[in-house]
Amino acid sequence: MKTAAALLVLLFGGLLVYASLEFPAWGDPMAPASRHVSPHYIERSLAETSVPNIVTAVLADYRGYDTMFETIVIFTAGVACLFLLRIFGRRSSESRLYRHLPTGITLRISRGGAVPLSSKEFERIDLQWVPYSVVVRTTCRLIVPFSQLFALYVIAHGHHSPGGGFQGGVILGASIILFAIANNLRASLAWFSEKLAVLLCGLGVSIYVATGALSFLLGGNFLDYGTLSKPFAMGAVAARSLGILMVEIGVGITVMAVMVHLYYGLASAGRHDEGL
Amino acid sequence: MEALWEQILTKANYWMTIALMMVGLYAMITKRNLVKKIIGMNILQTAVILMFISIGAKRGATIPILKHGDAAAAHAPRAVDYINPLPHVLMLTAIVVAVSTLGVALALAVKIYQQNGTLDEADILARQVPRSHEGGP
Amino acid sequence: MTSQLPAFIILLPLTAAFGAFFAGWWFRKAVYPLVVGVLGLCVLLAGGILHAVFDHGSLRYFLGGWPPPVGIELHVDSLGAFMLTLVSSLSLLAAIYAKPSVETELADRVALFWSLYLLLTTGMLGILITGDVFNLFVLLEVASLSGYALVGIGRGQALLASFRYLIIGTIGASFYLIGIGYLYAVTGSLNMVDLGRLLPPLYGTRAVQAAFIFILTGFAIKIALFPLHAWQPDAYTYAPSGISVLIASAMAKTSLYALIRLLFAVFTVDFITVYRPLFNFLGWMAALSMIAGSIFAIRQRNFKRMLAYSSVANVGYIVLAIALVPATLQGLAPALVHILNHAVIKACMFMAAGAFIYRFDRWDIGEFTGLGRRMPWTSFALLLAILAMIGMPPSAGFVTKWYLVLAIIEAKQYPMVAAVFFSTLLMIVYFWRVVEIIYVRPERSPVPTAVRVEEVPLSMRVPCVALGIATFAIGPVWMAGILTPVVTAVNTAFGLGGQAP
Amino acid sequence: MIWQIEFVVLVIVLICGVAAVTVRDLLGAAVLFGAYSFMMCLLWAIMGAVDVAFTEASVGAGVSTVLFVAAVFRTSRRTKD
Amino acid sequence: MDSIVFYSSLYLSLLIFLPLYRAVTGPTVLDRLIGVNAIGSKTTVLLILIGMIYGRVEMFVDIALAYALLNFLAVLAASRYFYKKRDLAADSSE
Amino acid sequence: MARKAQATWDTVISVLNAAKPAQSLRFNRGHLISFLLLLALWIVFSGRFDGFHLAMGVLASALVARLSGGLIFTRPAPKGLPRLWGRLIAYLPWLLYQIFRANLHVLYLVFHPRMMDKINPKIIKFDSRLKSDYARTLFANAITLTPGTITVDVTALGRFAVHCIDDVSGDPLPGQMEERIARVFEK
Amino acid sequence: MDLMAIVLLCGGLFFFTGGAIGILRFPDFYSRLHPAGKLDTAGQLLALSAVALIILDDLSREHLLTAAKIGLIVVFVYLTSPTATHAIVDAGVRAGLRPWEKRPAGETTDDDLG
Amino acid sequence: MTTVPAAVSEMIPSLKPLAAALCPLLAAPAIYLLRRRPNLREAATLAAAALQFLWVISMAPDVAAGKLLGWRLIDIGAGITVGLRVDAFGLIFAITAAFLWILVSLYSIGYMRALKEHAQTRYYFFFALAIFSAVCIAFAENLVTFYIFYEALTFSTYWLVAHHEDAEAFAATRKYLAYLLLSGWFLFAAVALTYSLAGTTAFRDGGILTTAAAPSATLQLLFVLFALGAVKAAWMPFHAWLPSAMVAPTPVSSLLHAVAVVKAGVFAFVRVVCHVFGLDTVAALGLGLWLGIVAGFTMIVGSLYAIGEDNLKRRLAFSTISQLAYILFGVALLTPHGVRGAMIHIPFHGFMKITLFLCAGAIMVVTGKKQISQLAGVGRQLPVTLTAFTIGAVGMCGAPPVAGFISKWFLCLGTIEAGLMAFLLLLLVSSFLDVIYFFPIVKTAFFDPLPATTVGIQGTPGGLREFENPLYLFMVLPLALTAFFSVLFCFFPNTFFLLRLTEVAAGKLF
Repeated sequence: MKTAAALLVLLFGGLLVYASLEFPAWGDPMAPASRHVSPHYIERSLAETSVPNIVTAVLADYRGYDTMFETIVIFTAGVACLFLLRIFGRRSSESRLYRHLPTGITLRISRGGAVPLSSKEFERIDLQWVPYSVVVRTTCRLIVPFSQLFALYVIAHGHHSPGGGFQGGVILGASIILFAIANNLRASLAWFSEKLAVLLCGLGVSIYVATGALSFLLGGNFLDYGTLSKPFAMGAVAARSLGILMVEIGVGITVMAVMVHLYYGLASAGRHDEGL
Repeated sequence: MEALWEQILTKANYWMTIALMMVGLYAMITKRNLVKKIIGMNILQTAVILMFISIGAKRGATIPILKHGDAAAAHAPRAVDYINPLPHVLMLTAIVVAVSTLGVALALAVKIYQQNGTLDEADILARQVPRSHEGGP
Repeated sequence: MTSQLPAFIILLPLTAAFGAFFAGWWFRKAVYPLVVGVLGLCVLLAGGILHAVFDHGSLRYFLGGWPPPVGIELHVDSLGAFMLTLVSSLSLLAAIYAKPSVETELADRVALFWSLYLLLTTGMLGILITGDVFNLFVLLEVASLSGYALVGIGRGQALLASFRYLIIGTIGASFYLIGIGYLYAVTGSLNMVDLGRLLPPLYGTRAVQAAFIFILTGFAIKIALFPLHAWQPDAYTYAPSGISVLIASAMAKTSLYALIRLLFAVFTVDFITVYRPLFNFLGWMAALSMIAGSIFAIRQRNFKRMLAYSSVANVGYIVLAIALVPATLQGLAPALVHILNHAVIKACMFMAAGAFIYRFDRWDIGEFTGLGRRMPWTSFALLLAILAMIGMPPSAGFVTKWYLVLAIIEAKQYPMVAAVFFSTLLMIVYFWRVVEIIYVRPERSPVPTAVRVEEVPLSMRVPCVALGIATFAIGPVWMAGILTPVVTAVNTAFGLGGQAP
Repeated sequence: MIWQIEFVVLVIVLICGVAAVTVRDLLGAAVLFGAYSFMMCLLWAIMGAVDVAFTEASVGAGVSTVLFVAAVFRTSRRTKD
Repeated sequence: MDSIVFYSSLYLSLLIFLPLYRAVTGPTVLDRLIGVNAIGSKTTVLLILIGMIYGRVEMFVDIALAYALLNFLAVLAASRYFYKKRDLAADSSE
Repeated sequence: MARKAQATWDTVISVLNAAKPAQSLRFNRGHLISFLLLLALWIVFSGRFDGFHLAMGVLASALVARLSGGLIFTRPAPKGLPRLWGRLIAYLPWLLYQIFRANLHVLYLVFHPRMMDKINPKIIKFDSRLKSDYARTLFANAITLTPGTITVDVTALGRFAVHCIDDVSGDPLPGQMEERIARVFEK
Repeated sequence: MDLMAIVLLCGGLFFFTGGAIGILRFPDFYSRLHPAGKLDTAGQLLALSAVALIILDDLSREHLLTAAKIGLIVVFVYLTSPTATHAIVDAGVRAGLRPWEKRPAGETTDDDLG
Repeated sequence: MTTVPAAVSEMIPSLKPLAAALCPLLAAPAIYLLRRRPNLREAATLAAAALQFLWVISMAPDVAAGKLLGWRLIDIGAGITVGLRVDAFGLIFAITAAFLWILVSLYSIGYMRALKEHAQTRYYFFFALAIFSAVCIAFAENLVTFYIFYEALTFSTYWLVAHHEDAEAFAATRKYLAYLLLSGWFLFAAVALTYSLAGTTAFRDGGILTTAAAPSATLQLLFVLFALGAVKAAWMPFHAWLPSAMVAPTPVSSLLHAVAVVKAGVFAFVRVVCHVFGLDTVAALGLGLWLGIVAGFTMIVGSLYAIGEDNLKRRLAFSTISQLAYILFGVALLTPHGVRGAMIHIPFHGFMKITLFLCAGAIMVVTGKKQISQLAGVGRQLPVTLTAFTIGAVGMCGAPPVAGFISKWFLCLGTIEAGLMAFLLLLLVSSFLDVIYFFPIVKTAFFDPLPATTVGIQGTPGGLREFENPLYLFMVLPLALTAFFSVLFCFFPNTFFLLRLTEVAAGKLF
């Protein structure tokens, strides 16, 4: 088995080597890949979309269709994770644990027992609940808003600097995951609920598709942001830039929601009770 | 000999890429642990991405974000000055696809562990055999 | 309006997927009507596209208004339009069929199921009309990912099956991506038409050869050609019934379509003529696949697994037909014929298998006794499909054999006739066993005095029987030449059919 | 100009990759895979693919590792290979 | 100045091998974690230095920041594992 | 170890303040301060001062302030924040000095040929009188950054466990550092 | 200015070297955290300041902002690095890893350079 | 053959063949719908049979005048159609099948009800389908159509062979399917190869393949493929399926395995030799001799097998194998009389052999005896049946007052025409062997004393039991009729235009 696999892999590598021997040398500016389509992007993107970051321009406009489906791949992953992992309806365990917030005392409520008086004062915790060190938690309290702002900045400035909806979305998601790790999954769920995540999952993609479909209504082809110039009263080039921004926001929302969702699902094995 | 060295040096990227691809593929095929397979899968995917980025590399060029400012606005950007952006775009998409696949794969692995209590493919198959005789799927 | 059709047929199921997803959380009852309605509309749109393609030639749609090498285009040629109709119809039928089993087995995640189902359909439809090689990869992943999830929710070892499907599928996709990378490295383009134009001077280069091999291998994994089929039987066996139907009939065919498209639109037939031995090798692999698939199928007791192995064999038929293309005047006709026929036949069979499981939880062929009386409609449909599969005239399978054998004889590859022959023979062996048990074997367990008819719900029965009848109806349809214009158009589009052997 | 750095990083990447698939502990593998992604990100930054590097930094190094750890947490660290 | 930056970054990249040794050999996961964390801190600087070499620091700063953030996240996640599962022994079989 | 005490479920004692963000919809001072802070941060990030980007900055800051402003200030922000920051900044140089010393110390250890003789790791414990989370965090991080010591654990009651690399490192704790931090926060 | 930057850069590299060697040399996980947590952080501080200085050589609004961003990174690092160190050490304690002690009393992790 | 009018090559469009073919096809659903009303069900069968025969026979005058009637169903394109066309040779087969269907249906009523068989609806249903396939085979315009219905025949008879649903039946059906589907595949390959060589598959009097079309090795290979495809003709050594298939109910054995299925096989042979290759081509390729040798071998060896067989139906099956070889033999001679003999032997053998089978079935139903050795004295119990049996047996041997004489006569003429005296000798030896295995049966039945222990129907020994129960009448009447016809054909060979049709058919060939 192993030797067969090794042979197979060697064959594969051999084929790759065979083909690579005739490749243009690394970094050759005259390589065909650099001469055929890409000059158009480099030389015209600023004029056509007014986006200095060529990658963003190509990603969201010239090849916007790819990116739309990339977002849909992410969305699919989110739905798939929900579909496969999520255990709907909670089986109430033998006993539930509540922590009294002001004192930090933990109560064990056996099955059938009354829920503590005010749910605001009590926090339901996990069986395996471990108090996180105050240091980490406090640091994360500072870092989470900071990184969220940073993420929004990344989304908003995808035109001018590296980044864009996807990266920003991941960082946004990471900030919520950070919160969940620094505290626990229940606190995180109370803050950023599953339903919200689900809503945002679909919302982001819908924004993307709607932006593209808007150009239908305005008489253009799908994803032709240039047509947005009519309702927004701006030039076609600026309209493209705006379209790219809208699309990036959609991507960011989806990516954030899906990342959070994946984390919730994986860390709790679909039960959404106890996290990492 | 010269030519060989030249081949090796000018295409070091490709050779490393190939090595990585082989590592990833080997892991995917031979490793029995599901998470190991997933890691192998990711290595393979990243290696492919690396290959694409290497294709797009351009000597003497800068990152594909146009310099803005007074001087740059005056003349149109020239293709030789900037790295080919297209592979970057494609690979952004490929990374996203990779992470999505990763998410689904991990979800499956977690589910499999819940069902079988092990992540070892051979063990799972071993316990599947007696079951297949007594009842349907 | 016609010009916007290609975008619509993608957008429709896509938005419906979001719709189903949202509706699952807030308005559950709307999900199923939405799905069926949208898929029905898709079928209509596909018909419209087919019509438009035959009226005006292939449709090209520039997304974002960017002309092709720069932007992405949708390119619907006659083959694509034909496949669109096929896939959307199968998707609709499978959706109708899947309803009862989904509602009983996956009660708490119905909406998610349908959402993924629509995403799968979207991915497949997208593959059929895209004109960009990288876009094809992305769409392939959309379809695959939703496919993995849908397979994984099945019973038994579905999860492991899905996992293997995922791993091997990812290898396939990565191979394809490597192939694209090589093509891109030597041409700098990703558009299919553009590549077809740029490639001819580069045929001798190693990168193109390697690209060809990688793309071929990648798709061989996706379509489960013999040595690379390891993921397929488990995935087909354990997937939920509706999904087995869709994946086995439509998904495999979509990958085949993509392979055909890449071979003949990107590499073009000239490349193939240059590398004829490679194609002969492919033909031998296909022959191996036909025979090995059938031999494996004989050993199975699980009906769905048997069907899965039978698919391996049947894919061999199609690949053989593709491999023969450069040598015959018929061009893609045999491949096309079998793509349609096998899709219909296999869909019907998986539907019947699913019905047996749904009603009686019987999956072992040995336990099928008495089903012919208990489930007369479903069994009848299965019987028709089996007869069609083993090529009883005038069914669909007969037409396949006819075209295929003619092509083989024309190509003078007589050993292939023996391979086809042997494979069909094995097919008879394992399929006839089923007929015998269903219809003529007496029921083993306490013999019922009056056999109660216990059919599956109407929504499962109707698609199954419809497809069963279709397996026989398609034969005359092919023979009457109703679909000949499609074949001719496809051959013309790819510049095939003109080469003398 | 900076191919020397690139070469060094390539070697590191390779080491990380091999280590990630050979180490007999899934958590360790996840951590090493994180390192692999870090190095990949660096490599792409060196090649001028800033957007890709950014994505890899956020996805590969961050979220992927977390997802791996979460999955390993919910399953088992033990592995036979 | 450019050459100084270049050689510094080359030196830094070579320096990565040391924590890499720790990350690869272990012996415990936490040792690996330390190694990876150290690699991460070097890489942050390295990214900025590469930005210097390209002359476009402003583009690389964002990456470095995101990098630092996510490195922190990864380390936290991995260490959080041991809060709930105390099976450090699992990897002594190594 | 301190862990044992924590492991018993019946009396889990931990940080008193919940990490839950404020749930009130009212826009309070904490939010406003967060917003302004974040806006300032945005400007540093963005580096663009045209209307469009600034508007986006305002939007983004408002969003984040609304969403997670409650994380920075769990209750309406305490009065006298500017003064607190002033003291904090005044404290930093001293901290930096300490950090520098710490680094030199560790460097000395690292390069010392007979390192093993020099070091003598041990864990010491002491109680701190600091009360607020920020103060304790700052103290703990400061300990971690300063000579030869790493905070291992901080309990809810303010008991610090510190790992010291050698004999001398742990001696000055809590000592002067706690004094200074207490002066920053608790006036 | 340049000279200062170079000095800072070299200092940063020196600290980094120390950190890297320390990680290798120290006997156990707890003591390894000392160089990892402190020296690397200091190295980052110095090296990043050096870069900021080099940028500020050519003083413009953009460069000022970039320098400010680098400052932000430094601040960020100084927030996270000790926290990360703390998290790791905490994890070690909870996982039951016993610190290396000078008196050889049943250590298990004493297998490194020394 | 001066009496034959000038060949009318043009096909006259006519719906008659279609109508004739549709009778059983439409009867099938009717049978299924009437499954709860057995009387009506069987009435439907009979009605369809009668109607079909009328349609078929109504075409005879036209065809006998040398016309071709036909109807194209669909065009596959590139020169391939699925269509029906009636020529003289096809009509001979069709008349035989259609007429015998009436009688066998009658017989089935008695047989099935007497034995209280299960699944009678299925039986009638697939019987109708089998007849439909057989008639379509007879009327097939080209090889593709032929092949389509050839396969359909296999599948529809499958259910009849598997009727008993026991282990023996399944073993038999597996063998049956294995042989026939396999051969179907060879036929398919042969059809495809023919198409690619000749560009058409339509049957034509002079043949569609010429020696110029392909190397003679290819053509010989093609002929071998066709021969393998016609395993339905049960030529040795590919005959084993036929005796096994005798597990089917007797009416099935009688009609299908004496008439429809096996005759479809030999029909295929004749078609291939006469209308695909053409006699000239076959002669040029030297295939006639080989075919003759195979046929002669089958004749002799089949008879020898029959001698050793004790089971009555199986002995009849081997007899069938041997007799079918006569037809092949006749074709192999490639002479006018040989071919005519072959063609006329198809209906004549059908009538005679069906008589024998029906008798065997009747004996089994009435006395429960299946082995020849048990038949002692049965002739006295069932005089009519055994008389009919004797007539059939005499015909098989080729003795004068029965139809077999006519065909044998033609065959002998053919051998003389061809100048192959060895073959003449072969024929005579074979006839002698026929006598050897048929005579003992007649002797045992009539002249051996009834064993004392024998218990007749309803416990009463001896006597003319066959008229006691009205159900038996359903059985006796058809076999009496077929016996009668067998004799009639000897004196009036042109009944149902049969002789005339062979004349027309052969006339066009030479």
